Amino acid sequence: MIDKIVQSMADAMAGIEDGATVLIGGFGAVGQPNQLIDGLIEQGAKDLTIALNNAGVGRTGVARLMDLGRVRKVICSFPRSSDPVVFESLYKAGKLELELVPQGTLAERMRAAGAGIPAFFTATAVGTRLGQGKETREFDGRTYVMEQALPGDVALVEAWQADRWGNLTFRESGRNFNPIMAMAAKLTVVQSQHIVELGELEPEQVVTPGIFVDRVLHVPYGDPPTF
Amino acid sequence: MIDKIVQSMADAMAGIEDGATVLIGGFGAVGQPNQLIDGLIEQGAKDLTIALNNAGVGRTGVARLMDLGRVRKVICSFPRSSDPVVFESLYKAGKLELELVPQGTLAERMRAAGAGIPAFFTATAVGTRLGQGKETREFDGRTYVMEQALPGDVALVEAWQADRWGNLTFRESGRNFNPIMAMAAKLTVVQSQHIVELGELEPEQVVTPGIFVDRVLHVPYGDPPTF
Amino acid sequence: MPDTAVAEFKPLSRTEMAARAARDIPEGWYVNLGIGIPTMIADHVPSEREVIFHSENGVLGMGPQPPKDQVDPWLINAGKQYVTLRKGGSFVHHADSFAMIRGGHIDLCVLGGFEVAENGDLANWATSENDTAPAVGGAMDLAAGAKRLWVLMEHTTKDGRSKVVHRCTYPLTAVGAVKRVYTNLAVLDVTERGFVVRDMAPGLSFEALQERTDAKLLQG
Amino acid sequence: MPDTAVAEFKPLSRTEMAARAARDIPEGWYVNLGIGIPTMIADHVPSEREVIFHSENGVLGMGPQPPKDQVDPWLINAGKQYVTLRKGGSFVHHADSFAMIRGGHIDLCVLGGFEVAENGDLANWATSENDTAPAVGGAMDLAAGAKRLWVLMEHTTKDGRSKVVHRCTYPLTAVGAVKRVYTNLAVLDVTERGFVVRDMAPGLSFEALQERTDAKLLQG
Repeated sequence: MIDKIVQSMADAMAGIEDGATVLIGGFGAVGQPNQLIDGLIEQGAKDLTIALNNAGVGRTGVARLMDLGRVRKVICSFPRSSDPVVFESLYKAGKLELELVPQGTLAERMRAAGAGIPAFFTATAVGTRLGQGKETREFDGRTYVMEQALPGDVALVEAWQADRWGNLTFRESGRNFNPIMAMAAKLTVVQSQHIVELGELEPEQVVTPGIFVDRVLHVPYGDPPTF
Repeated sequence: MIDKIVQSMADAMAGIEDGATVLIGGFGAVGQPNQLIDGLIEQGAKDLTIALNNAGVGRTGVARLMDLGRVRKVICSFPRSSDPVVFESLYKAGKLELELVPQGTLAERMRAAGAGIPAFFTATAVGTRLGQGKETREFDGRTYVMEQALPGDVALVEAWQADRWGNLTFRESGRNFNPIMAMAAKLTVVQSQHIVELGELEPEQVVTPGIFVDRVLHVPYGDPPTF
Repeated sequence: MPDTAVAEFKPLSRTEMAARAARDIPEGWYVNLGIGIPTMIADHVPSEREVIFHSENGVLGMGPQPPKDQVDPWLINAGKQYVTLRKGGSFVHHADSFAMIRGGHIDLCVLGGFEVAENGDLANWATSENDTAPAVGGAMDLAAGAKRLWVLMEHTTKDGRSKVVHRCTYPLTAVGAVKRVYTNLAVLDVTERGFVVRDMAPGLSFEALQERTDAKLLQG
Repeated sequence: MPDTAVAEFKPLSRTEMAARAARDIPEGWYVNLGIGIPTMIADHVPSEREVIFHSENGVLGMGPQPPKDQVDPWLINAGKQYVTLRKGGSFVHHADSFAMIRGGHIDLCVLGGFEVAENGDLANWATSENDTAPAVGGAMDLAAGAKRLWVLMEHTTKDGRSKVVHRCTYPLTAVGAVKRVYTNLAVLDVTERGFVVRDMAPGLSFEALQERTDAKLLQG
């Protein structure tokens, strides 16, 4: 019997190695796998590259991971937040590399990684500082830059419902980066608010099919933090 | 009030021009917009390029459109069928151009068109006759071919449920090419088995949001034909 | 204090700017509103005029902000404010959401700006004064991908420098993308000939507007 | 009639070939089965060994064919046969379905073949004899994209020509993609040194197998 549901955080985090690229879901506090991030802090992997939309708030979660010196590089679209104190001090001190990526390019690069596309062309960032140094090409008279896939070694994902095959649904705007990160990583670890029986999710309503999921941990944490 | 629901086939087909590229949903008989295809036959546009998975069965539907001399070119992955008589005779007679495309590349080229990606790289067809003459490039030691987006002037789509904003759901394997064709075309025309009130579709369960849909015709035809 | 020549003119308030832009949005458009003043535009589109608001984080069909006691913590917009969903709204993931933007399906995007140039260039994400890491978010995708890009911004900086310029001096967000600018002083179309004035604040003369504008203006 | 030297050996039937391949598929794999004999493999995987079958047309978690009076006309596989969906199954659109294939998420694909070469090349979509338009379907995507590609085919053509070859003569489906071949005579692994024999039909000698094979074989 296939059973992707793991019983402990240690099992969920097993095998994440130093130097790994970790994709972390969420947009703001919504759809962010907070318990898995804490689990990664506990687990100890270092020299990480993390790819996510925001670079952490305050001194907890992703900010704490950075504060502990475990992150070498951040790939994100919006390092600013209401309280980006950790990111900014490390960045200013030259202790953190930043790859700033337009949000749509960030999403498409992960979707490409999941879909077997090593590179694609986009009009985003043409003629701007973030397009500098990138190969450009014209199609039908318009200029595009080439962007490469962004695969992860690990994805940390937050879901609303999950079954033992790893089928997932998401809640409202908590969907965001989670499904494409699940596709893009070699090892996809999910924290889910609800565990349901196989067959409970309608086949047309599964958003992320279990083929993209390796481990599911039941974390019924309730509502996301308010800002 | 936004109302994408049209009351007649003539309204559904209005403005489709000679020379148009028409994307036609369906895989086999499932999810195929049969009534819209008949509407297109009636409407009269000619010199068409049609992109779809199969090149028609027997003498009805897409086969009839070709038989009437209205199709200049077929872009598809599988021109064979249980009864491909019309396609084969026109093709042998040199009256029909064929662009044979691997099925996944066909799908991805339409998704790319919908997502603003003019070209992308794929490993499919590398070193084969269908990759010949295409630009190749190495990424991480593997060779890929470059494929270009396949946009449509029109998409003909079959849906299960639709509302007046054009939000769609699909039934089981009737989903197939329909959602990506809806994204890829300038004008997306839908035939839907069911018309529902705005708000009846759960926001998480909409598969094709109305932004990709222009017109919806209510065609409650029942089950697809069996083979 | 304004000089005497224009003592009588009344710049638009932020609310008036948002309302002015809202007037020009027809029913049926799919619209993405940037963070800041542009977000206020939604409040000025009457709900019987169905305009469908999109947010980068996968929300299509956003409604107004909820009363504080009816907040749904799972439903935020790109500015991370709590919002609501209208009947007919739907959720998608980030790649699908940006496919709407980058694939040219969004009829209109309204962004804030640091500078807009007469060639349609937009600078709105980074300034050289900014010594911390710049944040780009979805601005470049929206500017390059939407069918129409409008910018809603003050006409001048706090110290009186024109933001409507001949050429941008700040790092660009997109090249040749802006179609129209709404400021507290005027509505300007970006045309092949440069900025054309479509509307001015009550009491403002073309000359006085030109005086406050770096770019050369054309009368509409 | 077979010559006397191998009079005793018994080639596998199609059902036995499918059953032989099925034995090697472990629980938990995501598997795509090509049209023809490969489709029969599913019937030989016991339902308590959970193997998740994928079909290109957006079906994940396919079950067996339904009884004729319980057909669901909305549910077909890539061969356009009616199928069922297991508990836990789901539907996606064609681009997402091929993302599973092309993104390397399918653990195993089993295809039929015209020729498999010792360098792993596969030819299975077009022959020069074929004068009508060839049809490729998803074969090239599957061959290039799946984590593992196995081929299930007769060892020789009807007129006795080996389909296990030094180099393919028919148009290729994919280059260097095949990992293992199941025929009615043998199971062969494709290795850097060429074909290695893993298993033979009952009563068949290595020499007799080599005699029926174009490519040079290595003993496993």
